[in-house]
Order: sequence, then structure tokens, then C-alpha cells
Amino acid sequence: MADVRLALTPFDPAAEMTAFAAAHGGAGGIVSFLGQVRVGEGVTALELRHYEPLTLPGMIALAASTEARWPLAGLLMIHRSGVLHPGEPIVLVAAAARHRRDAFAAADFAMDHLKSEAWFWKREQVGAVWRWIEPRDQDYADLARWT
Amino acid sequence: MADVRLALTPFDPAAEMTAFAAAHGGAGGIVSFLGQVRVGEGVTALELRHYEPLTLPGMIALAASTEARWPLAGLLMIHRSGVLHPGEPIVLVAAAARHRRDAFAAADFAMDHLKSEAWFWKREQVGAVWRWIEPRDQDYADLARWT
Amino acid sequence: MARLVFLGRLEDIAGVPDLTVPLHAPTALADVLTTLPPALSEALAGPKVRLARNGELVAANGLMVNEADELAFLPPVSGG
Amino acid sequence: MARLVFLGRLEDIAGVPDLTVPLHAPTALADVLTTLPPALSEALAGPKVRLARNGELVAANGLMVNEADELAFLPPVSGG
Repeated sequence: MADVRLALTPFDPAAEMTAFAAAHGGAGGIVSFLGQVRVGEGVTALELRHYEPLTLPGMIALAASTEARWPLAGLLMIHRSGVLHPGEPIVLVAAAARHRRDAFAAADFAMDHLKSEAWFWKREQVGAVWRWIEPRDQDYADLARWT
Repeated sequence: MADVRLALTPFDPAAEMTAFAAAHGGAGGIVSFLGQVRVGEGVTALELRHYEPLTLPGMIALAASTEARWPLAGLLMIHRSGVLHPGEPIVLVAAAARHRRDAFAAADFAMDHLKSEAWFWKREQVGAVWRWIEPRDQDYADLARWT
Repeated sequence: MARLVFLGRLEDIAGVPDLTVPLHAPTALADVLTTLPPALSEALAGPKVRLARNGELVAANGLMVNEADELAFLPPVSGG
Repeated sequence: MARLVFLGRLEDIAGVPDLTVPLHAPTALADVLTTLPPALSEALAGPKVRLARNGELVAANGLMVNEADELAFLPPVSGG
């Protein structure tokens, strides 16, 4: 059963990883992806918006399809929404599996889908100006690898 | 410059990941692999042996070739040697990169090479009997993907 | 009364995150949009904008909006 | 005196992690191996066993062992 969360306040990736690794001690291998707000590129804040009726249900469905595709011992998926500052975690995905390749593929798959299919909208503040971020072509190309 | 360590005593993956994420705040994405001694399969201890003149130099060379292959903001590679117990971390690899795909590929590449090319020998204790672990065919197949 | 919800950059164009429109009978989406400022209705009808009615994705083509519906306008997403 | 180092399962076969062999002149590897118990010398000469002399990988074929050399016998690795 996956642990899927929409976090409206900051979360602590290290504490989450420690708990996840302890909960899946039988797995052998854990692959994680941590995305954080970049430091030092002039971005003063990042805002992620979500749409309540779709966002968490969509993440739960993504977790289910990830688990259906690879034999995992556990899957953790946490995505922030709200206003974030440089250095703060945005997303953490961790997949625990008996076989290393399964954990890598599952985390990779989940991230590609979170990036370009999950119901989030992102804008960043540079100076006093907020600008919406459009998905990049690369994001769609990444997603197309799985079909 | 990669951070490469041969750990002769237990290390704390969460603390290492926190420090690594803080050190590479400009990267945006960090992929990690954590391998730990499996819990609950009758294995009471795992022993990793290394050969001083080769093991750490080999890990450093692997880190350098990983960094040469993908544009990384940072690379962390810690591998335990010695006697370990169930739940203890064996290996932690983390790659920080601007682009997610680079971080995934670098961590995957480093792990495949650590598994089947790094100078470690592993045996496990089940009950009172120690048994050396031979590399699996799958490990060689994983490695061959990169050539 | 139906509620229109604007996500992402559509909120900037609308100037508000949501808007309540008076409806007394099922109304075609196209007719709902004509009551809005032209710049907004044009953006909402864009080819990349997806629609969710009461939390379920629906096709824009031929859509009827009922009283008490919540209709969300979803531009391309960008998470992670 | 040269030092032979046995890694992995080779240590179990040798019964010790390393062994010092008396050498007074450069000696062919094959001649060094014949001074060892047959089960050990056979395992050390196995096709999957690699060799490092003084921390550098070397080929077994035609190898001469010098006084004060450290010669490590490396069976297939298994890390991670």
C-alpha cells in the first residue's frame, strides 16, 4: 500500500526517508528522488497550486499504477503545494524493492508522471514578478518513454 | 568533486542525504540509492570485505567516470565494509543534477558498477554458517547495459 | 448558480480564482463563456485547456453546465 | 619473502587471510603456487581469479613474483 501525501506545509525529506527505510527493511534497495526549490538563480519564491478534487486522487491513482507495474515493497510519494522558498523540498518519491532495477524504474516512472500529468500548476517569483511555468518539451518526451 | 567514502563503521543515510541536499541546493533534483541489509530472511549478519590498495581507489575512479558521463552538480558514494546486521545501510549513492534524467542515470550507472565491479566481497551468515555471495548473472547483465 | 474555477495562468487572466455565474437551467458551455470578458472566454476555450465538472474530467464539446456545478478550467500542468 | 593475500572465498580455502612465502629471487607465479597445498593452488589458478601485485592489477600469464611483493588473489566481486 503506497503512502501518498499532498503536503500543504513543509516536510522533512530525511525524516521521511528514515521512516520509509525502517518500514521496508526487507526490501534491500530504496531509490528516491528529491526535488527542491533551486537556490541561487534569482528565484525568490515558488508557488505550487493544486485543485483539491483532482490532485490527491490523481497522485493516488499514479501510485497504484506504479505499484501495478513493478513488484515493490513500498512506495512513498509526497508533493508540496503552496508557497515555497529556495532550498525547500517540493517532491519526494521513494520506491523500495527487492530488485534494484525495479526501484529505479518505479521512481523514474512516478517522477515523469508527477512532472507532466499530476494536477499542479507552478509559478515562480523573480524579484517582484510572478511567472507561470509551462511544461517543457523534455517533460513530455520523458513521459512518452513509458507508453 | 565527488564525495567518495569507504565506511568502516555504520553511517547515517538520513544525515548524509540532508547534508548532500543542502550542499547542492542549486541542483533541483537528487536521486539516491540506499542498500541495506535485508531484515527477516534468516540472515543474521553480512560481512563485506575489501582490499585496501584497490577498493577506495576503484570507487574514486568510478565516481570520476560517472561525473565525466553526466553533468552533475554533486555525487556522493559511501560503501560500508565490515560486519553488518539486518537493517544497517550497506551503500548509499546520491547524484544531484539540474536535469532529473541525468541524476537517475548517474545513480543507476554508479550502482551497477559498485555491484559487480567494485572490489568488495560479501558473505552472509545464516544461523551459524557463513556463505560467500557470488555475483548474479543479473548483475553482469545490468552492467552490460552501459557499454 | 454554477462555480467556475480557474487554475494556473487562467487565474491571472480572470483576476480571481473562481467566479459564480447565475444559471437557472442547464446551459451550454459556449453560452456560459459568452457572458465572460472576451479575453477570459477566449483563454478558457483554448485547445490545451482541460475541463473538470464536479471533480470529473469532461469533454468541452457539447458540454451542458447544470445549476450548482463546479466547472474547473485546467491549463497544462507543471508539477515536481 | 613475498606476501600472498587471499580475498573472499579464497581466504576460506587458504584458512588464513594471507601467507608469507620465502623468496630469494624473482620466481615464476607457477613455481610459487606449487609450494602451496594443492586445493589452494588450484583455486588460486582458477580462470575467474584476478591478480594484483602491489596494488596494481596484473596478468597471471608469465608473472614473476619479486621479493617483498604483495600478491593479492581476487575472486569475483560482490558489493552493494
